Amino acid sequence: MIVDKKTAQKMLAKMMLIRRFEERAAAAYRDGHICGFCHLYIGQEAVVVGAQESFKSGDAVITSYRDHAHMLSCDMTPRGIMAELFGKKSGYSKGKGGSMHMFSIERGFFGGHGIVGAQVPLGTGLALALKMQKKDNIAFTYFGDGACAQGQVYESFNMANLYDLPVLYIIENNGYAMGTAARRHSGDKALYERAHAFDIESCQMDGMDVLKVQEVIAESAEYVRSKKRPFLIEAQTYRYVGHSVSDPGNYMPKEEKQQYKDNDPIGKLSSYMLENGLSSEEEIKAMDNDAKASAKDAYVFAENDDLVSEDELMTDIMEDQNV
Amino acid sequence: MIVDKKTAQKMLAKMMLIRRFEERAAAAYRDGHICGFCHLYIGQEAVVVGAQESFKSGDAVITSYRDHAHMLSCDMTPRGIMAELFGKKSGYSKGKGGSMHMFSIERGFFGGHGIVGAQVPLGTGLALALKMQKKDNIAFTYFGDGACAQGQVYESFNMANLYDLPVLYIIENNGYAMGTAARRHSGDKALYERAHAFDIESCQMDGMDVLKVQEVIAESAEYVRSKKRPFLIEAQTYRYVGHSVSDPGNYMPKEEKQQYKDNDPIGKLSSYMLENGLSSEEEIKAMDNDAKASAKDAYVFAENDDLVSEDELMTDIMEDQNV
Amino acid sequence: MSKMITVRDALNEAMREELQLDEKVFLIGEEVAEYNGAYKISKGLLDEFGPERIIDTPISEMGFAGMAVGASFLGQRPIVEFMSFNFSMQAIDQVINSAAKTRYMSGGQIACPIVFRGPNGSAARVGAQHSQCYASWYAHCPGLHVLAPYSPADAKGLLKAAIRSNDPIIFLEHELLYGLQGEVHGPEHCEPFKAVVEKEGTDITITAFSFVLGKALEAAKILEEKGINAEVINMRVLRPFDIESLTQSVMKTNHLLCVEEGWPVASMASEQAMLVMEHCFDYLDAPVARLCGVDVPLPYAVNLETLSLPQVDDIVQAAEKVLGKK
Amino acid sequence: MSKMITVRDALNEAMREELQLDEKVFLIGEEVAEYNGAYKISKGLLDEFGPERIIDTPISEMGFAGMAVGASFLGQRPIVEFMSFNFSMQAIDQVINSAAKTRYMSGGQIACPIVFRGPNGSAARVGAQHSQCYASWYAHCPGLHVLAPYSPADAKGLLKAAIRSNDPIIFLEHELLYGLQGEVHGPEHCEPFKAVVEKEGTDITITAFSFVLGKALEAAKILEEKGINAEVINMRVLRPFDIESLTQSVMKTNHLLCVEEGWPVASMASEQAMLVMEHCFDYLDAPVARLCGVDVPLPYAVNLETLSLPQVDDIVQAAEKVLGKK
Ligand SMILES: Cc1ncc(C[n+]2csc(CCOP(=O)(O)OP(=O)(O)O)c2C)c(N)n1
Ligand SMILES: Cc1ncc(C[n+]2csc(CCOP(=O)(O)OP(=O)(O)O)c2C)c(N)n1
Ligand SMILES: [Mg+2]
Ligand SMILES: [Mg+2]
Repeated sequence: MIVDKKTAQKMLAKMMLIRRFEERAAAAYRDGHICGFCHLYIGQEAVVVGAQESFKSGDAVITSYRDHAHMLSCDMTPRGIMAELFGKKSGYSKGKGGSMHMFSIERGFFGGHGIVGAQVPLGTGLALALKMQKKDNIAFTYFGDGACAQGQVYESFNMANLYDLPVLYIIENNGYAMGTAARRHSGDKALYERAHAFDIESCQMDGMDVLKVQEVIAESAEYVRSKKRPFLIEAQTYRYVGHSVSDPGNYMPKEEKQQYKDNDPIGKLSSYMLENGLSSEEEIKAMDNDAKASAKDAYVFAENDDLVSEDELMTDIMEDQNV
Repeated sequence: MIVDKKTAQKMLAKMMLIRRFEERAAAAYRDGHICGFCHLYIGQEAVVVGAQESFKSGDAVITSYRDHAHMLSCDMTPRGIMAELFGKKSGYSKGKGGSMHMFSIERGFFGGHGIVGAQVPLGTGLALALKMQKKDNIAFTYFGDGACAQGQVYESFNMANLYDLPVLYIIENNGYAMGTAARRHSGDKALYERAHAFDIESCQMDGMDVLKVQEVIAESAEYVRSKKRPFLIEAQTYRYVGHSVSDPGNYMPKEEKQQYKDNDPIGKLSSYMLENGLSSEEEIKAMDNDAKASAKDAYVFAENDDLVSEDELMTDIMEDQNV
Repeated sequence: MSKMITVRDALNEAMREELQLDEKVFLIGEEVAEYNGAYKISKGLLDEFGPERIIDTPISEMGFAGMAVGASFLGQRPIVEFMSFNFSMQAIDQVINSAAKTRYMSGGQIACPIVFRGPNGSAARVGAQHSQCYASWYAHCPGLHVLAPYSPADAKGLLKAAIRSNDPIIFLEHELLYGLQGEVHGPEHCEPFKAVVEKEGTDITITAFSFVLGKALEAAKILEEKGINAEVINMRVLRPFDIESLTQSVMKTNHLLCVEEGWPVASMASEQAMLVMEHCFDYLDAPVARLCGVDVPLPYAVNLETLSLPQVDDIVQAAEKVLGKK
Repeated sequence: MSKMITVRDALNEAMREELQLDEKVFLIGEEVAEYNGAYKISKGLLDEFGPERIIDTPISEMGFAGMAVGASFLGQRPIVEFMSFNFSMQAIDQVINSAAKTRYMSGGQIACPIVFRGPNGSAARVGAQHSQCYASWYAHCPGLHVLAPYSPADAKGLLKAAIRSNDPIIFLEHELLYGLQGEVHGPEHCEPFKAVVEKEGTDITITAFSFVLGKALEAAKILEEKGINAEVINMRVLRPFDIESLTQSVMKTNHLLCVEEGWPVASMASEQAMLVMEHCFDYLDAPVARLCGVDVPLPYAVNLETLSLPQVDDIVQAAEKVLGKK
């Protein structure tokens, strides 16, 4: 596990940005600026941030509705994301999509999908396109432990194996699908083993330790890129908050939650950096202040942004309105 | 492998009946009496016939569209089945269902389903009902190698494991899904191993040897019945004919087909019985003549049967036409 | 009727009573047991009936819908909760091919006594993938009853009847109605599968179902003030469609406006235009009109969302237009 | 136009030409490659374009439909063959939620240039699970174009236009039309997404699409002998619906009969009744009538199957009834 100062700082800053952004989003929800669903990533930051180090230009990322962090990891702007959460015109989807439906072709982010599991065939298809286009790129396809109960996931594994597709499947096992603990929806066997049934190699990793994540994903992304074969990683992680902003998450035992919090990815990397002289207390504090400032800036921007024009109601449905 | 004379004769007779019935069905198709799809089981007889010995009153059987043999194995009448194939009123569905859609609650046969894979959740549900009704019964759920590419199969496995359902899954791996060889739709790993990913025990068996089948299924049915747990068997078998009557099956290599024919389940059991003094040549010949006679009788019966009355067009849609 | 309760509690009561009455009834779906339902419709049922009858599932819509249908073939009486009917698209092959068609395909031998229920249509700002109305899709298909309750009385009485029916039933609830208050009947009462005239009137018939019925009733009040006496029909039974209630009303008012939350093309509104053609064309004094959800995937932005769905004012204006007053 | 070919060959030619023109186009589905298609629509394409562009899939409709949609997000142009549109029910969540809605949900950023094609509706005696018509379901949903060709010229010209479109397209073929002969245009020609008047007439408009259009044309001949001059419109574009062609004709003939193979409730016929209400009600001399498939899961028995689907005589009689001659 070797990580240079720059990388460590970059990862810490991104994790802080995600954390502060999500906290702001929660506040904006309480303030009535955000409505409907709003799924926060607090506690899981190490997964996407560890992965982002393996992202190369031209790669594709796709995930579920719990997507703000993935967008930030693709360097999409906090302003654009927050404006979308507010349903405003500078949002990534002009306010038409909302929290669960944002995209950025420029940044390689292909959503944001509200139907559990649906992004898995889609991500497999992104990999198919990359293969057809003879690119040296791969498709990062994220999904939850709950999504592992979707049959389309196994249909995808089978095809990724048959067609040798460059897709990196990342299960974000945060222990719960809404209120259902993983063992109640998937039994006792580890999820990563399911890949083997379809001849796909896989492994499990501690998803709370960004340095570990970064290392494991670097290796597996390299495997996918060079071997042109699928690979699956199960990240064991945790969300400190409920499923969506409106869920109090009472089903999560206090001690369990505390265990994970004691293992907080941001705290852990901070300590590591301090211990190894990669940053001072002040630097870390300053980074966090930057994160807070960005999140606040996004909030203010979104608040002041306009609603999309009513003329836009019927645009963007189809390209050929009349052929 | 111990089998008494009576059982051996019963199994041989049933395999012969299936073979002769299917040959008659093919003839009836050529004669224009049967239309649409007609999927024959010729070559695969050992599977259902080996299984029938483990069937107990109150058990449930469900399968795909390749279902004539399964019905015969449930002791549904050749006449009723053939009449349905002809679309006549004495058919099991009064002619409304056709080849792919027949049922007999009395005989424990729950279809006959035309959508590949759909019978797997349905069969899992039969097992759920048997469990809820606290019966000592199990649900035999058959599906093809091609159906293993359906996500709903894995959704079912997962639930059968979670809920401890008494379901015996039987993959009839006849090497092809229509024109697609099993390795082209499912890769190199054996299909039975997929059960393990969902914590279900499983095994593979030679599906051309009825004595072996009978033994393996007896054991696994007993496991399901006593442990109240799912189990999966992959039967390796072969269809000598095309997918449906209209498919010439040119994709099946001659030598491959010949290999299986050399291993024909009827021939094999006949030889065994002769060698072990369980039947004489004449007895076996007579059994085959009986099978031919039954199949012919079914044909003649169906030919002479009436079409269902036109008044029946709008019956059997719903029970409560008006509540 | 006596008690005032919410639609949420009415649904809960209907299930509880039927679970008590018939041990073959069970409830299955995501989060229905330990979480008491994503929208708390099944609150307390796990405690009362235990995990064998109130069953949490993995996120496997096609699988658990098919499993429930299979159980119904053997005489069990499943209630399948889709957390949202949007997710029923994943299971729709099992709903149509396995549930709706099997009685017919078996020549009447196999019954499939099953209820598929859950919120349908829009909620508040949940975006395009969580807001579709499936009324016209399901109503299109023979072999099903399709119900869309509005009030607590509808919800309780129709759900009880649905659970007792030996046919597959699509039971379309609406998230924005769960909190609506109203009176309900006691444990014996089932509602007939018929429409209900919610407000009598003479000038124009307004039909609506589910959430937008409330808007139609509000609109009728405004129209009243404007001297227009609208008859408002709660089209809570979409299949088999209650043609008689529709035609009787149109024969009286000679005008029809169909209000619907879902998209316009090949909708329940379209169907009603055809039914009027078939049954009471000569009674029309003006063409049948529809006011449907706008033909667009539902946008998230508050202004666009509001524009996309039939609002009270839109209904008032549409009614006036039918009557040639605008 | 010059060559006489079958619909089967017309579809094949359309795909071949577009595969040649644009290397982003690929074909994916069950049995499309080595088997040359279950109905031989893709005959020879594997040989010409190789396994990277003509891709056999496992029986994983939801999976491969979703995979194709994903590939289209990155600029590939998939043609997805459903061996039958009945199996599209398994994939319908991906078709509607991922393909049809994404352009809108992304504020116009993500295009989904994809064609879903295959036989739709009845064939000969294939029973209820293999005979459903999905026209009105797909036409209901914004974000899609829905096409239903009849002739080889339709098939070729519309499929080429569909493949070139940057929108998701539902392309409903019909097994019983694959052998139909007719002339087709050369490789440059695309058909516009508009209806076609197949036979001009003055007394009544008969609209139909796909297989039953042939029956409508036959019926028109018989009507001609009876002194009734029917106009027959090939409603090959179901979304966006060609309202202009419909209304122009009805304004001329003042009578409308909608023929459709699918079930009646919330059908394309229902939609046309509503469109007439909206656009040319005053021109009607009689109520719009529909002749649809009977409201029943399609039976296998030959006598019942025949009764279930619109036949030539039924059309003749229905037209006469509209005209008050029966
Ligand atoms: C097909 C489908 N079924 C149900 C839902 C409702 N739902 C949204 S998120 C969710 C839980 C998903 O859990 P998981 O995959 O573990 O992801 P996490 O939320 O933990 O990130 C459910 C049931 C849905 N959106 N789509
Ligand atoms: C969902 C679905 N997709 C496609 C088909 C068309 N189809 C019918 S049978 C079949 C092959 C099935 O192969 P397998 O499961 O191996 O069973 P077998 O025919 O060999 O008994 C296909 C593709 C279908 N009926 N249902
Ligand atoms: Mg989770
Ligand atoms: Mg097979």
